[in-house]
Amino acid sequence: MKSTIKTKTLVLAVIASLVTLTMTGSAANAIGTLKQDALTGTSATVDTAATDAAIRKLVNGRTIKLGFAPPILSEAYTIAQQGAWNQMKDYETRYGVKWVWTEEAPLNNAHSGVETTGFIQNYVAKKYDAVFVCSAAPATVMQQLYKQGSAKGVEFYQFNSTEQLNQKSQATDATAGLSSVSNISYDNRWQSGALAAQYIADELKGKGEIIMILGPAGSDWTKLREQGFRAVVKKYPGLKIVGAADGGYVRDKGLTAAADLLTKYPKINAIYGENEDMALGASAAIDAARLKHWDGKSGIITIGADGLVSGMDEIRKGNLTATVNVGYADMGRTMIRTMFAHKVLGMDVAKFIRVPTVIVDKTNVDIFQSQIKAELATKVKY
Amino acid sequence: MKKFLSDPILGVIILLLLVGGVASFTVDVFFTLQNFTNFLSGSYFVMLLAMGMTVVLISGGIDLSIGAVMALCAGIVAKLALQGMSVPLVIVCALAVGAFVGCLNGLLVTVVGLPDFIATLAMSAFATGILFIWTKGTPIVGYMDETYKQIGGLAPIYRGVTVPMVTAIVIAFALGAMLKKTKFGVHLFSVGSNRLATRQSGINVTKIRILAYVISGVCAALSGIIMAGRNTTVPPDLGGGYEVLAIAAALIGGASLMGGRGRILGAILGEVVLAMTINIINLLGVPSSYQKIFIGGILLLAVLVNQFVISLRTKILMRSTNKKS
Amino acid sequence: MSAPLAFSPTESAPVILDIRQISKSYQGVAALENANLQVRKGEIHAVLGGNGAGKSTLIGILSGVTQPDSGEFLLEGSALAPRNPRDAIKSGITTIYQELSLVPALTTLENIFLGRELIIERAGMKVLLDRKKMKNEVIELAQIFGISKDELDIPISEFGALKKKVIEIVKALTFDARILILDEPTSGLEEEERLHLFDHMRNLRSRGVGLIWVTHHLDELHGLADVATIFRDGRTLESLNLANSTVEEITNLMFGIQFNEAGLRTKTNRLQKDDASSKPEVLSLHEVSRASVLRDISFSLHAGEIIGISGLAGAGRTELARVIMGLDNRTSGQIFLMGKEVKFKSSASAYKAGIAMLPEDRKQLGIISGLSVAENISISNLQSVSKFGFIISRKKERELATKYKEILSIRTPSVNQKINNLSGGSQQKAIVARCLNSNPSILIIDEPTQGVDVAAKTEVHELIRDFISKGGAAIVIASEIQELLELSHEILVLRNGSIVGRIENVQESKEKSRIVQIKSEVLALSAGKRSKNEI
Amino acid sequence: MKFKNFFFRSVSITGIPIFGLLIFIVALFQFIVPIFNATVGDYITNLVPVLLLTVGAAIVIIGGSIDLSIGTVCGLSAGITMWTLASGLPTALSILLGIATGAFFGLLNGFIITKFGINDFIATLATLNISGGLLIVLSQATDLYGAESEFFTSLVYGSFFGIPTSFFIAGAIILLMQFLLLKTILGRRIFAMGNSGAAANVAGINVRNVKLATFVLSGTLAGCAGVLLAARLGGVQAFLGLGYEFTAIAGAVVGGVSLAGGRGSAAAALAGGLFIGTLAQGLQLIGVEPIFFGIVSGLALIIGVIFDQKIQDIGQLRSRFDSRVLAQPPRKEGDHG
Repeated sequence: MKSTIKTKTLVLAVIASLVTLTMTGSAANAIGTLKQDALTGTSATVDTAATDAAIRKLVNGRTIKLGFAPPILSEAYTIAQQGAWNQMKDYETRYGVKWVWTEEAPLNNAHSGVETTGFIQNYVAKKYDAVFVCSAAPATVMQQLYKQGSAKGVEFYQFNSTEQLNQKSQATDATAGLSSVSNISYDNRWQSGALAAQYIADELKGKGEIIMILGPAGSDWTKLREQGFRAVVKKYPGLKIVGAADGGYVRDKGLTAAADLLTKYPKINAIYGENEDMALGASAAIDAARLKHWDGKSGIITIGADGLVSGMDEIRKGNLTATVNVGYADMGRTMIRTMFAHKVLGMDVAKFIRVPTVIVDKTNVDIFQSQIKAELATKVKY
Repeated sequence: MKKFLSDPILGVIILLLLVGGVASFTVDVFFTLQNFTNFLSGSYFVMLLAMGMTVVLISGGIDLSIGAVMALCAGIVAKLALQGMSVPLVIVCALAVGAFVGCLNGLLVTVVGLPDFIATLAMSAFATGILFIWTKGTPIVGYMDETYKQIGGLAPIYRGVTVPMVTAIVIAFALGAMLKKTKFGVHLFSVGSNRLATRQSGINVTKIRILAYVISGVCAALSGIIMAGRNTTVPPDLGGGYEVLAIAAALIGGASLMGGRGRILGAILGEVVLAMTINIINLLGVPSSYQKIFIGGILLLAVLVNQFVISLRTKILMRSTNKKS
Repeated sequence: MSAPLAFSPTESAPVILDIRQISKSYQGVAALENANLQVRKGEIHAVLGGNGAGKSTLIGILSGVTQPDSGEFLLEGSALAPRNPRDAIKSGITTIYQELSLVPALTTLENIFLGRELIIERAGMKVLLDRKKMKNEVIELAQIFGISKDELDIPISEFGALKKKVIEIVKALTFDARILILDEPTSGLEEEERLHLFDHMRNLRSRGVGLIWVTHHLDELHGLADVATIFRDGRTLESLNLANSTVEEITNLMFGIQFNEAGLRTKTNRLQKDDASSKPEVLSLHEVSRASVLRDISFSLHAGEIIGISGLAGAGRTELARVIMGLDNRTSGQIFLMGKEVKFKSSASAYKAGIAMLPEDRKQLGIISGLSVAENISISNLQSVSKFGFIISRKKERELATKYKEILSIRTPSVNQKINNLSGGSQQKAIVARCLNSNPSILIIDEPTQGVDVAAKTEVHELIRDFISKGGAAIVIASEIQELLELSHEILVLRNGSIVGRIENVQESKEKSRIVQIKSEVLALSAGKRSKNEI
Repeated sequence: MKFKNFFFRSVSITGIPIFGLLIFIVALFQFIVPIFNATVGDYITNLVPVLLLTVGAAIVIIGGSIDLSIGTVCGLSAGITMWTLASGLPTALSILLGIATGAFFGLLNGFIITKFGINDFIATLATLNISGGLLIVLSQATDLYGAESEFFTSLVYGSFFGIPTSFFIAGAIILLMQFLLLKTILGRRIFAMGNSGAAANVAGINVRNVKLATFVLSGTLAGCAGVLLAARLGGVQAFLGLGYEFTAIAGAVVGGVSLAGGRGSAAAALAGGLFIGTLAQGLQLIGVEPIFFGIVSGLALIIGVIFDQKIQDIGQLRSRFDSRVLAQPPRKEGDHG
């Protein structure tokens, strides 16, 4: 009796530290490939055998039904899903958790995202334990649904969503109106847009002309990344945003938009694409205009955001100068960890968990690409 | 004079001059070779779609599947290229698939007798579905090499000449000649204009209609091959919305949903107008939130100009006949 | 009729088409029962019979549109079973259908050669059209029918209904068919064009072509057709040599009832001229013009009066009707209705003002094909069958339709029947009913009896006279001068959009000589050879 | 025999066959996934706006035209309603404004098309872009959420005897449209116009006005759909409604509304819309992977329409008295002149 309480507290202690790790996002965590995952206990210092046994006892072979509802099927979400699966696999082997995983995604107009509401209602009807949601639908709508769902005992975890909850009350209390257990994401302003701008500023020594290829007007992601980007650019009187165009988050439109802007401003020093696809389109436009890519001293900097395998390849080739890696695999893992900590171990988790993001360029591409590749290499599937 | 006035593409020509004229005054760099090659290079693959669509429209049908078919064929190119198949073979396969889907459309519309709208809408759902199953949502990457760069027009084959450009021109002449100078062309118009009469004059209407869809399927395939090269990756949602763009281009170019009307040159110019509009928006730096409104306005302008030309024509014709008597 | 009596000794000629015991029935209803028919080489074989007698079914079978249940037919000794029109044409049986089967989008030339275009061989490839050769082949024939060289390159859609008909006939004549089926070829044709056609039919006959000629115009038969086969209720009655058989005999056979020629013709006398001008003026036009189609049209119409409009194709007859109805707007001039000037924005306001129109092209502009007979009748005046002014009462509608069904003897199993299932005559009567139901003071009737059998024709004429005798006024447009003579008090002749002649007191002219005189006068005026009575 | 005839007559009524098919798949899904019935309330609530759009589309199609703008117009109406509501206008007024927005765009479409006689497809494609664009601008300019109005949310989330309010509202509107199409003078004129515009024109129908009316009706319905959508979502996003037009048109056509014009009814459109919506819902519950969804739904669409057509043909052939019809070549769907 006593011992069990002891082990429990011990376990809690361990996990608490880990979850805080996750939330603050240490390097170790960021490079969370299979072997280095802390919860799986291959730590040199701590022996977690006892913990594992205790958790296994607590789990007691139960099945947890998880729903996964991204706004659209795309590489980013596939990586996130794989990360989640890998984490689930770990837990299965260590604690004997059994999993049911169902993905629901609309095949079109990801930007209105109303379809997701239907998916969620179905997860609730099917009495799932927890659902991971990312939707472009009005935040108020989603929060409403989470409230109704939670009342029926389903836990909701938002991922990769903006922190704008579109609630008046949020002005006074940041987390007010968040009806999901937690919001596992990153700050699109300061962890994405701003980083990109900062990188450009540093490379260009604070002097130069920039054009922006934006996502579809009206999307929250677009809005926020642009905010962050502009905010940093303001700090450098030498930097100037000369033009902007809509690239609709797709490569071809990005190419066309960049090509148009390049004819008008052939002298620019940097292109910011709000996602990697558009940035790569822009990079193609640079080639087409027979202009020079950035070589560290001269040429045009092209920077995107996402952190996809394809993007990193282009960084190696020098077609893409840099990208903001938001660590989708890590996001996936964190989703599972957080859910497990809260749902199974009954821990309290932060309302806003920010996964670490990082600028990836030639200098550090190996680290992060190998990480993603490792995650994708596991043939784990649920 | 009469002939020129009755030509359906007169309207789009005027529109082109109108838009282009305004642009060249407002934007300094607009009227440069560089800029034109730019926005044209971005529109060749839509031109191909629009040409195929025009053929179907002339035959009295409509093909909502071409966007998805384009994406599907791009996917095929990517997948086969990854498996190391030689370029010509890849292209042949893509074209075959395009033709096949077109044929399927034709059969559904003629033999099964489904409304063309529904049949092709369903077909586009199929094509997209297949692409999704292949890609599982993750774009197909890593098939690009110099050849595909050239196919996509990212690298010229000689000076400013690119593969998409050549393809578009060749197809334009081929289809144009087909419509004007061949038996099949006449029969296409005939089927679109009065199906029963055409059947009565002993023409195999079903065959003609199916062929129309096959042609648009092949055009979609061509455009898909180019797209694969141009886009350098093939995401599952590649084709979204291009069919509507193609229809718009064709209609601006003087085609009619009632069938029996349409010009290949018209379709091309129609697409040029649309591409030009986006180009101008970007050059003017119109906030992207206003783009859609802008495009809507241009579409309206397009049809209004067309209408104006028609009324003008009838007026002039009337006068000329009045003078005669 | 002006056709010279030219007989060829056809009895001796060999049979090229031999139809044996052909039967066809739909859902148990027999449309054709053991039909027999022999067409000899170089024979004009008239096929007669009321609507629904089985003529169209026979044509359908011969032209490969439908297949017979039993029986067979031999073309020059060899049995034939065309699966589709293509087969039929290939094997030498060509059909000119009653309704226009031209393609609006194509040019005259393309239409004429549709389905059998001439191809140039270029570099071993046979793909390119040989327009020059096609032109050369057809131009002579075309010019006989008044189609100019450049008209060959103009899309059909630019021509009026009559011109289209001519083009279609030219098209048919360019086929080298062994059997040519003409289904109501003269319907809506000008007197002159009619004669042209007849000449061409003779010419075809002398070339040894067998012609099957389906017609309602019994008066055209004599002097042209050699043999006539009469259909009734799907059966073929005996074929008779027209050299020795009268119109009466034929009509009796067709309808199994007594029709005397007077019954067909001389009803006109019931109308007296004097009651026209004494009555008030209901409609008058003052120098009404529409750019390029109508010029300075002025006339006035009195209650109880019928004005007939004659003229060649494109003379502006239908255009005049459309302008009065407000379907096309006029460029100048005024229209007065009951003395008040009117400017109709659409035909709706014309109907409200009490003008109704019976259009020329029944299939395209007359019937609303998807709707039932009842719905077709009520459509122009839905108020008449409505509750609270906006809800339609099916009951009222049915009663109304049944009423007209009785009065006009519209032949249909039920007024809820879709109108396109009715015979041409009944359709026409239904449209008349539609017009009457809008209780108009003026009727505008364009080609009242196009494609309608003799019995129906007289009935339609009756309806019009009836309407007049009740104080209405009417404008009748017709290509058959005969019809105008039977109906109208006054005939206006149009040419190139202006009135070139007026013939008054038409009704007083009973004796044949006068009638013939009027005919030739009208012909001359409309052809523009002579400009007597010019205003 | 009597029953047989009755059967063939009834299946020849537009919408009946697809309604039968609908009942069949409902039973099927209920059998496969027992919780299906529990979800009906939810998914139909989500479907209601699309159903209204479907009926609107049907009206225009019956009149012989097509309206592509309904989707985005619906979105814009939702936006306007939200905006006015959030900026403190009385609920009733902002609802009216939302509906008025739809009506206005309908009027605009109708005006452009009838006044200048330009192609409906491209005209409405233009207004699709314009209305969609306006919503984007609106969503950029102001926050489209945070309206506190009990009455407004009760439009959707309220309920009488356990049935959501929106059902009653939509039901009433659709019923009204059904009545308008089948029982009123305007409805009759719409059918006549759809069957043969030229003939209707000669027969004394002011075709221009009737066409205008059809577009105003579909616009207004899009407005109502927008209001309900806003009430359901409680917040409006750019791109809302984009793509609904195709769902709506497809629904109408599956229901048996002929794109050639002159055939169909509001009820038929409703059946078609429900069929497509139910199908999607069922497939989701069964757990069809999203990547297979496109294929399955495409297949279902085709089967649905074929089923509708074939059974109607049979019904019509059997319940016809006049044999002459059969001599005429069968008229295929989608035959434009």
